[in-house]
Amino acid sequence: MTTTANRTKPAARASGAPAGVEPVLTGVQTITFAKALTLAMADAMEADTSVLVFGEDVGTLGGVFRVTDGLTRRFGPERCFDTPLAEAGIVGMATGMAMNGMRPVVEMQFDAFAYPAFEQITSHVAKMGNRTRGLVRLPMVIRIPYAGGIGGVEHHCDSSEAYYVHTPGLTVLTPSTVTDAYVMLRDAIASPDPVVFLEPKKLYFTKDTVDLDELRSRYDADASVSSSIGTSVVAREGTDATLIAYGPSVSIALAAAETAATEGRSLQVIDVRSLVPFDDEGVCAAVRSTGRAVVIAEAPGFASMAAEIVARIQERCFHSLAAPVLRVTGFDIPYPAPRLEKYYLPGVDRILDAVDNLQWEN
Amino acid sequence: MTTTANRTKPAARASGAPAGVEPVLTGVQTITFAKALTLAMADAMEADTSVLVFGEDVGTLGGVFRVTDGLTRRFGPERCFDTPLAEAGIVGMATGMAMNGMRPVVEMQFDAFAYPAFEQITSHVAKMGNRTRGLVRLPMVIRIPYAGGIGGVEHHCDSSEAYYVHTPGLTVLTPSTVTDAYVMLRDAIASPDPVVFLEPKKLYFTKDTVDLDELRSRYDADASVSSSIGTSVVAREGTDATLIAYGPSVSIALAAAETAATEGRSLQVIDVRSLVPFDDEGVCAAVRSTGRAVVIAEAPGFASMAAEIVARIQERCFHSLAAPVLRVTGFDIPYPAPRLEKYYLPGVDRILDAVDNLQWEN
Amino acid sequence: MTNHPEFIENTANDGRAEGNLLPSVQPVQLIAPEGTKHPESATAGWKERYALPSVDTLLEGYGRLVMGRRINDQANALVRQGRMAVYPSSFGQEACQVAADMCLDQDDWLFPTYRDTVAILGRGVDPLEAFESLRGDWHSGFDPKEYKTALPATPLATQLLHAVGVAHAAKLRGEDTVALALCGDGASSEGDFHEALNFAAVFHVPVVFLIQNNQYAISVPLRQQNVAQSLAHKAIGYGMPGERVDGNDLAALLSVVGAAVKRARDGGGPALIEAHTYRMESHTNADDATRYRSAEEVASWAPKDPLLRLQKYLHDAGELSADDAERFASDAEAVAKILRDGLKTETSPDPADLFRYVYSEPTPQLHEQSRMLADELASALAPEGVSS
Amino acid sequence: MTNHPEFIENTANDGRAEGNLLPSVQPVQLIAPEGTKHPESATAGWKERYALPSVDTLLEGYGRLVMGRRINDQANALVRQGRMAVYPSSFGQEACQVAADMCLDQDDWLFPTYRDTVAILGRGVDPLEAFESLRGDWHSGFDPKEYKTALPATPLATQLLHAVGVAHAAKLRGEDTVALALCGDGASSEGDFHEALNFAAVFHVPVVFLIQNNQYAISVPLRQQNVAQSLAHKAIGYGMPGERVDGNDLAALLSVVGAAVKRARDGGGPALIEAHTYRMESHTNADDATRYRSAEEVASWAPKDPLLRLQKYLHDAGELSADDAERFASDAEAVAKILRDGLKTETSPDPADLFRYVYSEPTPQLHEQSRMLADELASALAPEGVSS
Ligand SMILES: Cc1ncc(C[n+]2csc(CCOP(=O)(O)OP(=O)(O)O)c2C)c(N)n1
Ligand SMILES: Cc1ncc(C[n+]2csc(CCOP(=O)(O)OP(=O)(O)O)c2C)c(N)n1
Ligand SMILES: [Mg+2]
Ligand SMILES: [Mg+2]
Repeated sequence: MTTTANRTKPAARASGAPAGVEPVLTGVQTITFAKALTLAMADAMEADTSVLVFGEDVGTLGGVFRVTDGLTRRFGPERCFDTPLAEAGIVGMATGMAMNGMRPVVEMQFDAFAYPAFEQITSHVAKMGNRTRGLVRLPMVIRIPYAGGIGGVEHHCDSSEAYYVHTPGLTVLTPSTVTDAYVMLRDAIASPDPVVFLEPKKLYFTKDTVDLDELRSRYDADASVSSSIGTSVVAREGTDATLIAYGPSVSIALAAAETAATEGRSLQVIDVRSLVPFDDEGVCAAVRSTGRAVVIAEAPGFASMAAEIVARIQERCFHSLAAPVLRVTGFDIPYPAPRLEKYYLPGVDRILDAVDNLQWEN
Repeated sequence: MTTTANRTKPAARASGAPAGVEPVLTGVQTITFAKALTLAMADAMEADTSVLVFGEDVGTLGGVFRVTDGLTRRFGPERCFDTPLAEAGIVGMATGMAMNGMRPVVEMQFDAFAYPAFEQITSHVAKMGNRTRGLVRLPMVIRIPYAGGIGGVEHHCDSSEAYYVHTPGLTVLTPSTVTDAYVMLRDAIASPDPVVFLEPKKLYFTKDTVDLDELRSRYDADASVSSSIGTSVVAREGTDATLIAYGPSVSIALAAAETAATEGRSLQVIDVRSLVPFDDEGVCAAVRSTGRAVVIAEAPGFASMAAEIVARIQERCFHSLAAPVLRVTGFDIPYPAPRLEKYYLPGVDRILDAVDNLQWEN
Repeated sequence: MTNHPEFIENTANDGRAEGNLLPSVQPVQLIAPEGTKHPESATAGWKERYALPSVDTLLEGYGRLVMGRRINDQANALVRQGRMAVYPSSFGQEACQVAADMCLDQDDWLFPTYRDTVAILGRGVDPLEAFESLRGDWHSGFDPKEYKTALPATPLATQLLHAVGVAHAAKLRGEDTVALALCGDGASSEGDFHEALNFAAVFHVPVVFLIQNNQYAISVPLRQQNVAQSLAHKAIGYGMPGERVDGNDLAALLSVVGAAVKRARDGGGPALIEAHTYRMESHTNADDATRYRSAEEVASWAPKDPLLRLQKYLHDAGELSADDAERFASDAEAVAKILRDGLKTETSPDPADLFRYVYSEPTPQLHEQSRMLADELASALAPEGVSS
Repeated sequence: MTNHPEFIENTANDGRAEGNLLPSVQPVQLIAPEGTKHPESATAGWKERYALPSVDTLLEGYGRLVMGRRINDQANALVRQGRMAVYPSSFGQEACQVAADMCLDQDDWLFPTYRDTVAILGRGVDPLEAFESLRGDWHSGFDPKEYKTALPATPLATQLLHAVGVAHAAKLRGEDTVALALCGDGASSEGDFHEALNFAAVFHVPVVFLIQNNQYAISVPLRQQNVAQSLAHKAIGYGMPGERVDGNDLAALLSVVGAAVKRARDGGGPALIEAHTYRMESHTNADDATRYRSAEEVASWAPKDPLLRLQKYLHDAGELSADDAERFASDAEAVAKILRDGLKTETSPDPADLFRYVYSEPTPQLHEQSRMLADELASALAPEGVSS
């Protein structure tokens, strides 16, 4: 489907927009994952003037991945702007702004470049609500492009989710579809709590066709809508075993399930998407329904989100399990150089090998 | 046993020491955990002039926990010195020193105050050996007093091990006995790889009687001794179930085993002590011998070291397990204020409750 | 709008355009340690515009110093009696905190550190609320938004960035809020200090950074922390004015900090002020300052005491009436009594609170953990042998 | 030993003791863009001691500029041909890197960034080893210790602290090693920049910090990064001298950087130098600079080109023989050919390397994972249906 049909539709909200501002997209559109994120920010900024976007190169350039493209042109340099090059500065300033009535959405340029902000994130952002007994909540979003699969050089491909999910007080989300990119980022911005929003880099330029009006109507309605936060989704139905994945690994899990189907094995795929809070109920129900599970994640496996999922499942579903819960994760090594990443990344074969190892004979 | 008997013994190595320098302790001595650490550094500095100690308040003051007490007096302000107040600075400078022939041992004053150094630790210290294909190894130790149980205020009681164990390239050690304090710190300093050395604060002033000459002989011998790195120890024998703990939780696990014994249950206690590399063999052998396991750790449980241990055990020992592996960990909340910490810390009762839940009827 | 108007007149004639961002050649002092005004010997090179505050202002300040001293004394006593876990004393440094409070309006924001209890009470915070964290019941006891006073920051220099954010938000909304952030000499070495000053300068936001240079970061003396001529010299590297001031001279502090706050409020942007003072007591009660500094050094600072100095000045000027003195003392005693009585009362923090505030709504996991703890506590209370 | 000897003579008469730490009033320039020496109009206020280097030195420098330009051109071509994943070009900035190399002895250490490939090759690093990381085979290809050249740093400003550590270690051993650390204008905003300068100053170690201010951090122009008069003005806040220099004038760079290196080697401590230059191309091949800067702006920098400037100067002075010019060109072409040929060759990085170097000895876990991958690869190679 092309977008031509909708191009002519008058974009009501864009009337009177300053020169150079693109008309607001409406209706059914084929858009990239990146564009869905842009739209989520734009719509949130439109709806609430306290929403601000800032970070390195997010203004004039529109971000190195163009995720903030057009926001400065549309909302002006006071609402979407570049900062000096200092990540603790960005997160620390955002913290102060959130203390004082704003809803900042900040971008860390790449996963490993959020590390300078670690103290601000861990000791302040995560703790503020708790230490003030809820008197100061920090409605802020820290967007982090993460993970690999793009042939990036070192420090540009870390799967850093474990650091955040282990830190109480942070909500940690990671969408894997174009729709979720929009919905979950809006939910993140709407959340009264700080959200670390992890964007799988390799998905930025994937596309899907979505009905924007329908997506928006969730947020335009005054009734409080149920948030995606804390919920997992069944990305594919299946009965023999459950693949549990999130972010960049969901598409690999789906591909594995597709291949398995041709071999006569029915694999269910769960997209965790909300790492914290974790959907124990949904994930456990899925695993109980099949009795076998493989957890898939790109990050090194040791003391990771995948380890947590394994631990939880075996604690909660022990007697439903026909086999140990296995993991297919990144190795416990630094992310490899571009020409070696293919050996590192969980792939279809490795997942199917793990499925084969789920002790089908026993 | 008191130390009086040895006080008069001539301290050979201290002859000619500058004024104010204490005589070197030898023979059998009752010393604190903190003192064992001091002795380990002093002995390493004596043996190798490239060993340096620096950090905040480690010189004149001897550290806020007095762990470096006397090192500046004995080795001079070029070998043990105070730095400006900047943790990334400390770790970053140590990195450069290690690149250029030194073996720095740096102190972070408290767990949460290592966070400003997170980027240096994660993106450089951990990765240098790998990124240079082993051409540049960083023989450095980052000492971090960690965990709670001392009635400390916020930011002074974090159990931060998960951040380090998840980062490939770091060796992560945590002693729980006076002997291990000495042995493991010497092993850490001797290691060609960077070590994050986690010191349970609440153990600093616990005491034990040790034969220093014997401990030292391990390191004086020219034969290469087997390192404590990568090895766990059986802290108590037992047959009914295995308690797996490390650092500050070992003594609680031992106390729980003691109580359980009076109730007729024989609990084995494993002190992991080397978090990375992890002793799969030792831990799995222990669990297989009892068929039941509880993992105990002070840190929030979510995506933690404890989660990893649970995941590994169920992956490797699934068919030896009579029950799910359970965890007794800190809650998924920021470390509490002093007067609430007793509710947070894993205690004997909570451990025994978990043991009771190991499905003894099934 | 220029970057730095009036604040910078009459600096030493440095012949360079940017020299006006450098601090005065000597720390600004308006009342000498002896309580005398403008000692001839030290005025050279000062910025002319720092005028002595009015007598009323000085009297108010004096009252606040009396209060501050009493708070420090009382808190120390409570620690000795075991009623409080820890207290970082600011005995000897009270003038900086008092000046910070007096130069701010109610709608301005203060960002204190762990050492700034006097400033926090000076903002109107209920004394017992302010002491709740020191007593160990919770991490904080007051509402930062109600008092426009952030919780005292422990991770050093981190709060400076929050001050920039608060000021930036206010500026974007067109409010004329000023944020004043306190930090120590040691904290100036942290990366966050640098990033905060730079962000404040680049976004031209109304923040006043006030360094209480008390010569030590725990045991580390300033010369091992920094070898610049002064900490105020850092300002020029951010394109903002820097100033140094006698931190034990409340009059000078009020004048210098007041000018910076006014300038910030008028759209002049941020400024950096270094106040020279001294921590007369140990870092906290857990510290032993005799390990790293001599009794002589400490004694040499006693005659520079901010409270005695202003007392002498006001007394000599005939402005401190017996009535005023008595009122100040009894006001201070009233607060001390609140602290004594309050900290005598047994409190029992609710363990269920552990799970209540981590998120706006507790997660399912926290609900589960909360229930587990509640069950544990219930069964611990249940009579032996009876389990629910 | 004083903190800052000779380096600081003849600064603008600022009337303040510390003013000698401030940079010259104008960036130091010895050869004007037109290739002429010492333009009368711009010399005022310069530090007199910056003398024009010898003709031999300038000739060597010119040769290195030719080499640097050729490397940039060749690398860009290789990226266009898909032989290399990414190249951060330093076209237009070569003089800074050449000066860094020329001012260091073999035993000194260089700390480059991702943009400093020219400087890395100038240290004698084998061209293919230097390009291994850009090609994506491994994170690095050369031995930092052999060339006393750190791997190019990606996390901004972090390498400045490593430079301090290397220099500190050398100083403790009594060696006279100097470390020179490069960084960009953007990197100066990071906390690590601040901590590195302060550590260097406090420990008084021989480090020269050389900022290549190319006016942009990717798309962010300097004025949104910093509003100080210059980045060199930051030096005074650390108690070290700062200097600014025309970064496209190799003669000035050699003089200023050379003086700082000599001073550091002689025990004078660290210094900060800001070189004004311009990145003529996009940030990397993945960037599109037209999104954030105008063609006019870029064009305005073309006449200031460092290579053409020195060529013109040497030519006009009759010092650039046809022989020399030809030798420089063919030397440069030889390196370009090594790159072309080398990057044409297919390499196949060994997957087992992934596990080999993480620790000195692979952990049991890594052995296990390595075996798993080996098995996987073996079975992928095994004929269909046959499993081992
Ligand atoms: C990031 C960080 N590192 C270390 C500490 C531990 N610490 C607490 S106070 C202190 C000294 C601070 O000195 P200074 O900034 O001069 O303030 P002062 O205590 O003198 O008021 C240190 C090292 C901390 N709180 N935060
Ligand atoms: C800590 C960190 N944050 C962000 C980045 C992403 N990044 C790479 S280069 C760059 C701009 C650097 O600008 P500057 O320091 O001026 O150097 P230049 O590229 O102009 O040579 C950015 C933001 C990074 N590499 N490291
Ligand atoms: Mg101090
Ligand atoms: Mg730049």
